[in-house]
Amino acid sequence: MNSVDFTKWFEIWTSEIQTHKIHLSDLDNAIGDGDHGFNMAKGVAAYQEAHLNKQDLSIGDECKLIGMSMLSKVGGASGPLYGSAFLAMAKSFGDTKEITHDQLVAALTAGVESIMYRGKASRYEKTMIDVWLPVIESLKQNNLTEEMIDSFVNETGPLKATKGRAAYLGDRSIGHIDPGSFSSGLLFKALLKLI
Amino acid sequence: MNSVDFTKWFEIWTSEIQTHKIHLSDLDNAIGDGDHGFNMAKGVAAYQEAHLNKQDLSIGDECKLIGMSMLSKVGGASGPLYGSAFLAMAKSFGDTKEITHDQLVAALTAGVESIMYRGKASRYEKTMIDVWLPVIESLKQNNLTEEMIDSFVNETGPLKATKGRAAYLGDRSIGHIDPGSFSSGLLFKALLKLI
Amino acid sequence: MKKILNRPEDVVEEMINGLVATHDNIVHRVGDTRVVARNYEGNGKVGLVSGGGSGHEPSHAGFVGKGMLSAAVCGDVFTSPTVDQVYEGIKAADKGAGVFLVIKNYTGDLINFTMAKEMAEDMDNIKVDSVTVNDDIAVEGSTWTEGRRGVAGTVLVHKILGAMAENNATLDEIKNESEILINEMATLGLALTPAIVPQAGKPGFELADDEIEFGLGIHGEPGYRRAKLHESKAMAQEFIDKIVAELKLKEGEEVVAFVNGMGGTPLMEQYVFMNDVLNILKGLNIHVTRKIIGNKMTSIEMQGISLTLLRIKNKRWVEYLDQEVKVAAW
Amino acid sequence: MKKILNRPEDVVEEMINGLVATHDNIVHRVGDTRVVARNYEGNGKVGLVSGGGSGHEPSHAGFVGKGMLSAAVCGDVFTSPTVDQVYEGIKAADKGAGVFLVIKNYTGDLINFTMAKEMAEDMDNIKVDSVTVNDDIAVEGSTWTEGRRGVAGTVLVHKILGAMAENNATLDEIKNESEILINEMATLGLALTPAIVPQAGKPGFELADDEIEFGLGIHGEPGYRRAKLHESKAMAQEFIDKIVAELKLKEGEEVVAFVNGMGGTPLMEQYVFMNDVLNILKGLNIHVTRKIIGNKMTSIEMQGISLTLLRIKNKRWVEYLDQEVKVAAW
Ligand SMILES: Nc1ncnc2c1ncn2[C@@H]1O[C@H](COP(=O)(O)OP(=O)(O)O)[C@@H](O)[C@H]1O
Ligand SMILES: Nc1ncnc2c1ncn2[C@@H]1O[C@H](COP(=O)(O)OP(=O)(O)O)[C@@H](O)[C@H]1O
Ligand SMILES: [Mg+2]
Ligand SMILES: [Mg+2]
Ligand SMILES: [Mg+2]
Ligand SMILES: [Mg+2]
Repeated sequence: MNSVDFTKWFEIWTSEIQTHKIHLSDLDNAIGDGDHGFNMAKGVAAYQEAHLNKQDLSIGDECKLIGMSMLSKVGGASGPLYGSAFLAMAKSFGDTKEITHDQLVAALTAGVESIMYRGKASRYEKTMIDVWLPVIESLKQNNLTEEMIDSFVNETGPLKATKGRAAYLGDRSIGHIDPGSFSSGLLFKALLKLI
Repeated sequence: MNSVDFTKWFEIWTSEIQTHKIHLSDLDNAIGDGDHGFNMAKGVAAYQEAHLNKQDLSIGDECKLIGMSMLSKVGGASGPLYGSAFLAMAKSFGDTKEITHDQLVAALTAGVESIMYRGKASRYEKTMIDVWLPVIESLKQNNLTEEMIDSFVNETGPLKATKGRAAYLGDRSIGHIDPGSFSSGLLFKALLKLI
Repeated sequence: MKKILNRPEDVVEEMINGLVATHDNIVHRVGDTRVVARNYEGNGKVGLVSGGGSGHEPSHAGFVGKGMLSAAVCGDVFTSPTVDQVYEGIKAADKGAGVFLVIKNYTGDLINFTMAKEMAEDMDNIKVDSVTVNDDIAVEGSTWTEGRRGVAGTVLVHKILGAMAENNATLDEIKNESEILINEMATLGLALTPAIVPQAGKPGFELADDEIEFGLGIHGEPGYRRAKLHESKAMAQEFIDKIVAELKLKEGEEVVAFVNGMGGTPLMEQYVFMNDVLNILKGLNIHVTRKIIGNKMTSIEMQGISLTLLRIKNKRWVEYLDQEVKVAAW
Repeated sequence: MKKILNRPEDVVEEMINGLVATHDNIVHRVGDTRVVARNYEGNGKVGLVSGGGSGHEPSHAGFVGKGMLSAAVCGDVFTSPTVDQVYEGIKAADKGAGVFLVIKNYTGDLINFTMAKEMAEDMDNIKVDSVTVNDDIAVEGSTWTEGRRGVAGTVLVHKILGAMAENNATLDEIKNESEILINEMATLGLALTPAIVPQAGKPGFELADDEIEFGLGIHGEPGYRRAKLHESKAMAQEFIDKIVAELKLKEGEEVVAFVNGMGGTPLMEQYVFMNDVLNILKGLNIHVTRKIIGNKMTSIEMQGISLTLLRIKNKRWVEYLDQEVKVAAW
């Protein structure tokens, strides 16, 4: 993937986030505090604006730009989690304009590790990790499809949350899709369009 | 009128007040603060209770009892106004068990004068005075009827309030019956049953 | 009606008990009366007594203590206290230099406080004087009517006169200053939602989801205009225009700005409103020497706000406002 | 949504501006950051920093000032502040003796505060330590989950640690005391009506006219039980039963009782509730050494209340609570 496609990835994702803003907040309303859509929209808007003045960024710098936007504009849990994931990816990619499939997998792995480190969470706790990990798994096996991503997102529904704000609901969190998983699903479905 | 009938007067009135409690407050809601029914009910309940332990009171003492009940239990505007009216009547009647029509008129006149002194109000300001004054007038002429009392009460409707809480509404007070006039109407209709 | 209550008829009793138990280092209840008096003696100083209907918490009992009120008399919800209760308040506040009553301009308060004043003068030889606060310019006053209502500005009167009393001003001095003071202030309020008197169990008026009422009284008395909900800036502008005109405030003059929450309006909104007020006054070149904010003269759970401006005619008023107090709610 | 606002997206900016303008004798805004810092320098003392989402006013900026917080970082409504804003707060609070962070136990707050701490340590060599307040026993905690939420008890932590910092306690001493403190307190809350986040424009949950929710979080997170509205006494009893069991409070022990209003609940109801709380504790022979009341850790306009009990394990906590402060809202 070259840097033009890479930038397109974030372009598609960020516009998808704007489109699904209300839906993301509604999901968060059910088991959290109803701001996930607003949080994410604010972060991606900051990225979109910052992007206007930048041209021909390396893939690493592109990741850094979106990471810093999330980190400095979003707040909440998702801001620093997405932020540190993108920053870890930036570090993993480095100053390049073309990446291989393996580099992509390695960077995403660094990203999810950063999320897990910051969020002190692992799989099946009903967080975005439940999308990142299986997506990376499937990417490795080169068989990721949109349907799979949707099912990873939907599979957070039956889980009982043990991390994040939804964890305070205990059993009452069961039956609702995790909002951060939904926004991560959008991220990977956008990626799928370009690889 | 003897003291038994006299006591009956207050008995009827106080039970009428209880019956019309909500209506009185509703009237007050429209142009005041919605408590006239509760205020009056509280006062007459205190009188009814105080009355249980008293027997064979003189007419003056009966007036004093109800006056003190209103004064010490009601608060608001109506409490001290009714209170001081009944106390003035008590003074006018003195320690007697039988009163003439003239004595009744004189006492009511002392009562309304006390209301006017305390409330610094005169006729046509949309207060209870607009019932007391014409009632006393008609009593003097010996032609008071229930219909007349009702019409005195209703005639407060078109007036613009210039005293009491309703005065703060200015023109918006027009078209609503004055709650204190309604409770005074009940007082005089109860009286009519006994003279 | 959704309230944290036991029996509605017990609300004032239980509230007073909760209040004096919470602030037992500052106040106490006088016997089984409805009077909350301060623990601080203040011997030889003028006693300051206020009160009125309950439902305006922290007014008035929250302002009882050293440097402010000597006693507050708590009526039923939105109902003036009775004559004998006010009389008890006056007796509790008398420490030998007379008692000064701060009355809000409502018929009920006026009659009950005046009759109590007469009782204390006649029966106990206590020197009593009073001021009638009428800061609400929503209602036009004239000598032929009730005049204007007393609302949030009363809190500033308590603070300034309370400091004077603490500094050993005489009854006459307090009376004179009070008359100057009340002529230099004006208040306007608005409501977004009504208040519910516990015993009534339903709101005294209704407002549609997008409606507000300008000029509403602190007991839910109707105001001067219904309007669609609009921006904070525009509401602040409307209030300031009217208040500036009423007080004939001129460029370069100094004021105290007091934004008062009606009970259900969160501080978030009060600060946003204050921000607009200060910006507009700055534009008019009117200097805001002191800013006061918070739920001080409330209307139970009503959502709404009021703005009081006080022209600083006497520089000492600022010192009086700044003077230390020991009360629950200043 | 009925609020006194301009554009919903500007609410935090305008609120902060209104707040620092109102209390300009106590606090200021640090540049164009979301940090409200105190004017008092406190050189050589540990700086105390708190913060979190906005919408809890007067928390946290209302507690900034001498004797309490050095700085408060204001996030968007109900959203933890960002890493760089917390970092600015730490820098503003550092007066040479290190900075102590009071974090409420929410994933977002924890991550942002922790990352900011690392930044300040790495880039500026500031010694930073922290405590994570988790007083809300509505949600069961276990080491495998998020544990319990931080709610109103945080205000007591601010007051006690703030007094310690003012009295020149070291960072380690504050850290040690903080860990003891948070283990001695427990809070439960309930809501009658929801809060509306301005940008969302609609409530996060619905409650029927006669329904309340027990154990609700300060951001409207669902609680442990829905119930029909019942008497204040019964609600107080339910809270006290649970808190007493959790803290294993025994006869003769001393506590601080803190009744906190959620923003839309008038003081009238808070006092009624406090009255019930004190009566029940008296019956249990648990001594209430200090009582604290008011809207301190709110949830915008939510109607509701919370009760915090703090066992007085260290007598000095009472002195710390009593110690003079210069803040807007204590
Ligand atoms: N500890 C955690 N580890 C990983 N992801 C988490 C964690 N906590 C929360 N999340 C993710 O963040 C999402 C919530 O984000 P958001 O609503 O923006 O923040 P907040 O919960 O602070 O309001 C959740 O749906 C979940 O996917
Ligand atoms: N100045 C006055 N003179 C005579 N009657 C008055 C005056 N002010 C009020 N009233 C009477 O009192 C009634 C209101 O009583 P109430 O509602 O119990 O007291 P409040 O107005 O204090 O709530 C009015 O309807 C009116 O008849
Ligand atoms: Mg959220
Ligand atoms: Mg009335
Ligand atoms: Mg009344
Ligand atoms: Mg959030």
